[in-house]
Amino acid sequence: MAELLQSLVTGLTLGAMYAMVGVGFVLIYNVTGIINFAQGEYLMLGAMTAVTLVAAGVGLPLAFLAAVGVAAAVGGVVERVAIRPARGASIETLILITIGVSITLNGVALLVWGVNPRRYGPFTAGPPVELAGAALSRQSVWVFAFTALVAGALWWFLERTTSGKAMRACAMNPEAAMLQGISSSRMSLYAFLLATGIAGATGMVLVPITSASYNMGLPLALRGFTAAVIGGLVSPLGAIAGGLLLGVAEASAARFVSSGLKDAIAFAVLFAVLVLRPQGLLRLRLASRV
Amino acid sequence: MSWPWRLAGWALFVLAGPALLALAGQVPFLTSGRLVFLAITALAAVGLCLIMGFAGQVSLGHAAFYAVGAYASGILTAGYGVPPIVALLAGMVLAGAAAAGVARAVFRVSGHFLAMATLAFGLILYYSLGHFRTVTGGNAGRGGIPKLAIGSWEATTDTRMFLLCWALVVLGVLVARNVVDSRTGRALRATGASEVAAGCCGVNVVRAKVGVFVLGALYAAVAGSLYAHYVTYIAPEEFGLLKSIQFLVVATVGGLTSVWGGPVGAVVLVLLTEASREAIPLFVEGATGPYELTIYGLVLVVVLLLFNRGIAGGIAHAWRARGRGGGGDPEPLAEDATGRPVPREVAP
Amino acid sequence: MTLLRTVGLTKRFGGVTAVDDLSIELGDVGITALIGPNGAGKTTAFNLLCGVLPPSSGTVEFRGRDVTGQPPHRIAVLGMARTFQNLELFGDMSVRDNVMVGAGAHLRGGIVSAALRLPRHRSDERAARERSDAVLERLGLGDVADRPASDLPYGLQRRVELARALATDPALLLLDEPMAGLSGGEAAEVAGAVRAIGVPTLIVEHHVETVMALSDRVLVLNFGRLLADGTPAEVRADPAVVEAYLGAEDAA
Amino acid sequence: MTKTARLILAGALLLAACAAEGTGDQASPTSAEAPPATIDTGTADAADTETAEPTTEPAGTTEPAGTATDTGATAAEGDPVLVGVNIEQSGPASVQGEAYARAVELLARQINDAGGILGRPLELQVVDNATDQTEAVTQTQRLVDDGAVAMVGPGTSPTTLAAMDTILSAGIPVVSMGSADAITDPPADRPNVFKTPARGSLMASEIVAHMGEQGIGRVGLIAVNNPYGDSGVTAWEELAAAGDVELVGIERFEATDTDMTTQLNSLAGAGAEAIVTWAIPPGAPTVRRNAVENLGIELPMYFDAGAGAELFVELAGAAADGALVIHPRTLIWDQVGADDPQAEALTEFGSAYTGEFGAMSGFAGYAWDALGLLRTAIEQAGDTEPEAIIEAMEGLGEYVGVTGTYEITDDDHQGLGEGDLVMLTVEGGEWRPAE
Repeated sequence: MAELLQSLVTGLTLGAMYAMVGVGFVLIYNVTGIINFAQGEYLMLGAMTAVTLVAAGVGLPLAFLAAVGVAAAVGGVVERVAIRPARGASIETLILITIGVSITLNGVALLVWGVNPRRYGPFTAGPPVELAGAALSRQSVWVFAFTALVAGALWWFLERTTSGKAMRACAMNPEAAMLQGISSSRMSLYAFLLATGIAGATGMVLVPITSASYNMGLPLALRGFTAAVIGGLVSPLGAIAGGLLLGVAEASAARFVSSGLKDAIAFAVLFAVLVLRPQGLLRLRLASRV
Repeated sequence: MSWPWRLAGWALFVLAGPALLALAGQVPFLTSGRLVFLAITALAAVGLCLIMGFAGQVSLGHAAFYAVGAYASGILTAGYGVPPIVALLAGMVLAGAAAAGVARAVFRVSGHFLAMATLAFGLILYYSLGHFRTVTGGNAGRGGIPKLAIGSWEATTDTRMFLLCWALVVLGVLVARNVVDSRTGRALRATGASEVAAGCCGVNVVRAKVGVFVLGALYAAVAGSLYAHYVTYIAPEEFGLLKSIQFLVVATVGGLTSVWGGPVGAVVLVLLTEASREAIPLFVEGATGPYELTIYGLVLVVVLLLFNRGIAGGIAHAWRARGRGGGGDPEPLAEDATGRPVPREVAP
Repeated sequence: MTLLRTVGLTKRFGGVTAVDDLSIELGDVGITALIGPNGAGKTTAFNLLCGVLPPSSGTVEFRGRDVTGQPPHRIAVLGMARTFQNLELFGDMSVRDNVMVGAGAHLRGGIVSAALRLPRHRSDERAARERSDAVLERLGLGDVADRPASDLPYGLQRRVELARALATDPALLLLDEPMAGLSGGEAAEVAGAVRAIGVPTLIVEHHVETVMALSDRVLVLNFGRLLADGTPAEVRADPAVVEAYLGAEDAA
Repeated sequence: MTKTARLILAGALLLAACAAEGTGDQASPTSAEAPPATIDTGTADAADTETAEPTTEPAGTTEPAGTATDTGATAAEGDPVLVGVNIEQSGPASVQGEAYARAVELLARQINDAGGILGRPLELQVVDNATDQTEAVTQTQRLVDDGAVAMVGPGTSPTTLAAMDTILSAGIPVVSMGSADAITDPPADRPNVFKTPARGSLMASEIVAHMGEQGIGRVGLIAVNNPYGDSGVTAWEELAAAGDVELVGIERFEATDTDMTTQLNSLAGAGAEAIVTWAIPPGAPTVRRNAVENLGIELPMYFDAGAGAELFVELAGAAADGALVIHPRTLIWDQVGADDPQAEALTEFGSAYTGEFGAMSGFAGYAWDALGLLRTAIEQAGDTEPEAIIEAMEGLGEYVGVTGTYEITDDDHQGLGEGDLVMLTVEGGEWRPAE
């Protein structure tokens, strides 16, 4: 029982990470129609920025803001310089451009920060929290809190603010949105800023768990994307649910099938979802389309 | 285009191989081994161009079929003493069967989803290669693979291997041209323009797409087999996501809608990245790996922004525009649904 | 002999029944017109016949075979060809290539014979090309065979669609408003061509007078249901038709 | 001369291709018949004669003659001795690659300051294989084409094994930093290949010996899911098959994974008395952290040498304390007694490396020894001919390196044995010999 619970706790922690990355995919995909392969690199930028600042003695809150700022700034510039000019290009060209951006950011990070992974400790020190025999690290609690915060903030932004509603309108029907005077170009920029900013913040929060290194982005991006697809690729809340499900599936596969095959199983889930239910496994009522 | 032009184009293409070989060793980075890999990559990329440019299916899992070819060759020759050429054919059969299965499952979805389904397939195979050690040698890989031999002729030297690979590239482009210029090719272009109308004209859309997907996978399988026999050692890391992306980059930069996209993309990318690799240290002292990575990424983005038809596609387009402007081109090039040209021959 | 038979053919979209319990039978001669007011379900009926849409219920039998729910390409190979109300040409391909797609319908040679240029492929290509050129000549399109289809004027594009359908060597031709958007002279040309072809034809048309002159038999559809079935004269005299359709038109 | 030969050859090839009829796709096989052998000889000739040509100025060259003439009492003169360094400066193994690059460049500078090799300046050509098997092959070939008389690297097993065919046909002495035994075994099939890291089997049996002293018999293994981890799994499976140890479970994780609690739970649940981790950072420190901080597992935890160095301590933080790592003495270079036979070598390496780069790296020593071995062999051979260097390598006797004392023979191209590795532990963030 305790072991099962431990797998669940582990899975949920992983899942919360995947969920946060998945949210970024959904935001950008809905507004621009692009699968942003570079999504993981913004997470890396946030993590590396934070780790550098913390090592230089900057406090965690300031490091958090800087992580968000750097990631979003780079995201905005990339959108204007590389994504916007290619608007209307074919799917494969757009995919490749984001891959090219990903490779470039990787190389720049390698130049700036070198190869060694770095890390800072948990936000709050102390022994793991005990949950009916299962251990939950303190940083995992922070990650859950952060996930909940982002989910809530996104809901509020998309449902309650003018900009958020405009973004949703743009996602649902770009032509109609344009007639309403909503600029799709501006919305695309906003979506990139929002998604990359969230990625930067996520990276900062994850450092105590994952460490920060120049090549941390791609594996997380792949799983974040899987989470988004399981959630139907249309709603941020769906992506969060998808991420949690994927994390639990991965941890269970490692525990009960084979830890050497867990990733094959995770991607088999993705394959099955894509082929059998491309609209996503989860079609939650609460998961309103962005 | 009239036949002398066409013939000249092919002659130029065929001669490009020996010409590159003559340059090997003259240009600092152009080793004979790099040329072999260039040809192998080009061959796989021709297959990817067929899948993406003509069947309209984005594939991020091309390396999976490359892996099937390589492992079939590696396991059969090193493990069971099967002659390389038989193993190569076995690899093609296996890859074809796998591709048919994947295609049937995957063609229910389209666009990004299809790309991700092929990506997932590639990753599943990649992790499986590492896991099932008794069959594949696991992550540590499998060595002792013999050099490619056809009868008593053995590809023992790089020169022989490259010429063989280049011959296969030429043959591959020829076959691709034949398919594009056939009922299947017309059917696929028609499907791109109007799937409903194509169906009502008797085009079995699914079969045509599956057929081309399988054909494209065969190219990758042959390329994988060549790789295994050339390097004589295979390990999963060679066949992961990065390889699929590399094929995609080569095919896209070369031009997806042109059968020439594979070789053009491979040559251009190798020359460009290697030349820039040579050039960077002239400006930044001690510059190595990280700079190359950055430059590669930037080159990729810039090329894609500048030539969104790919290089071969762009040349063909320019040639066609010239022909139209002069009114001297009696047989206009066909275009596929998205308005990208489908050249039957490349401008010399 | 019966060429086409439908029994209780029905198609619902959500709460709307576009085609309602349609049972018709066509012999293998002559020209049959399918008429009805806008939204009567004519195009939907066409789509059900040639497999573009699966029916909600009911069956379609073509040349003695049950083809209900079969994909369009299989029905096309059996010998049903169609044109579209809004042109569905392969615009960037040449006129000849458009027609050759149709001409390829009955060829069996696949990707392998094409890839290797086997003799099979050569003879196939030759056959398809000869048939295409014959059809193009017959419809007066020989001069424009090498031009991209989208470059042609509208009237010629209509004719290319007809040529493409004919190239499949159909046993039954479904024409969805073939005269829409044509001038009087062009419409008359098309009508003449259809007459001359001699293939059994089911035609949806808006120009009621043209249809009456052209057809051997007229089916009238209203709100998805078959309202009348008979010779042009009989239909014209049918009070229900006059009220539902002709009358409305007259009033307008 | 070679250039003209090649131009003529190119012309011949073109003619051969032109002579073939039709569209020409049959041309290439025809032309493949005659010329190939000549091209290869041409390249080999170039390798020997073109070393001095300024046009082959390679990427990442450490300054060759300059420093030597400035400072050296015995100024190095004549053609430089070109040694290729084929390492992983980017890609998954870049952590190792960086340490390798630092070590060889540092040693090369020292060698040149001391008068070079054979009185000639040592020139390093450092190339990046990006941890990519294809690149490993082409970069090896490139170094050979540019005239390298020997090669250091590649730095991992897959890159080395992929380049093996090229290495064997090139025939120049190569010292790899890869871990797999297949790199040097059997030496009869690998006449010119050597490697500096200890065999996986040696590390595993040293760990088992340590366990025996503690009365531990049941072991759980957790290994990274890559070639490095596979080499550990193989070594432990062999030990278990021989009855030296009981394996209660083997768990794997991906190199990029960030949470191994599930695997650790499985092993602890299976009744392991100790947990052995076979991985490099960041995986290895994450395992330690998960066990200590997340799960509170108090079993002894052993790590192989790959866990290495400051990254382990940095990434595992306080949890690093108490971890047991089987390792060469490089990590405790400043703690060995003066009577230790390695003392001098370790001090020289340790002070130079930490003086230049701050912290010690567990990987750096392998590259340092690789270049050191080659330098000594070349000096002994008195020649840069491949056969002479290889013969000298096999006849070095006891070579005291920083990784251990190598005894390379024609039967053993690795050369480390019992006593070269020590069990280390972390105390307050510092490396100490374990009890």
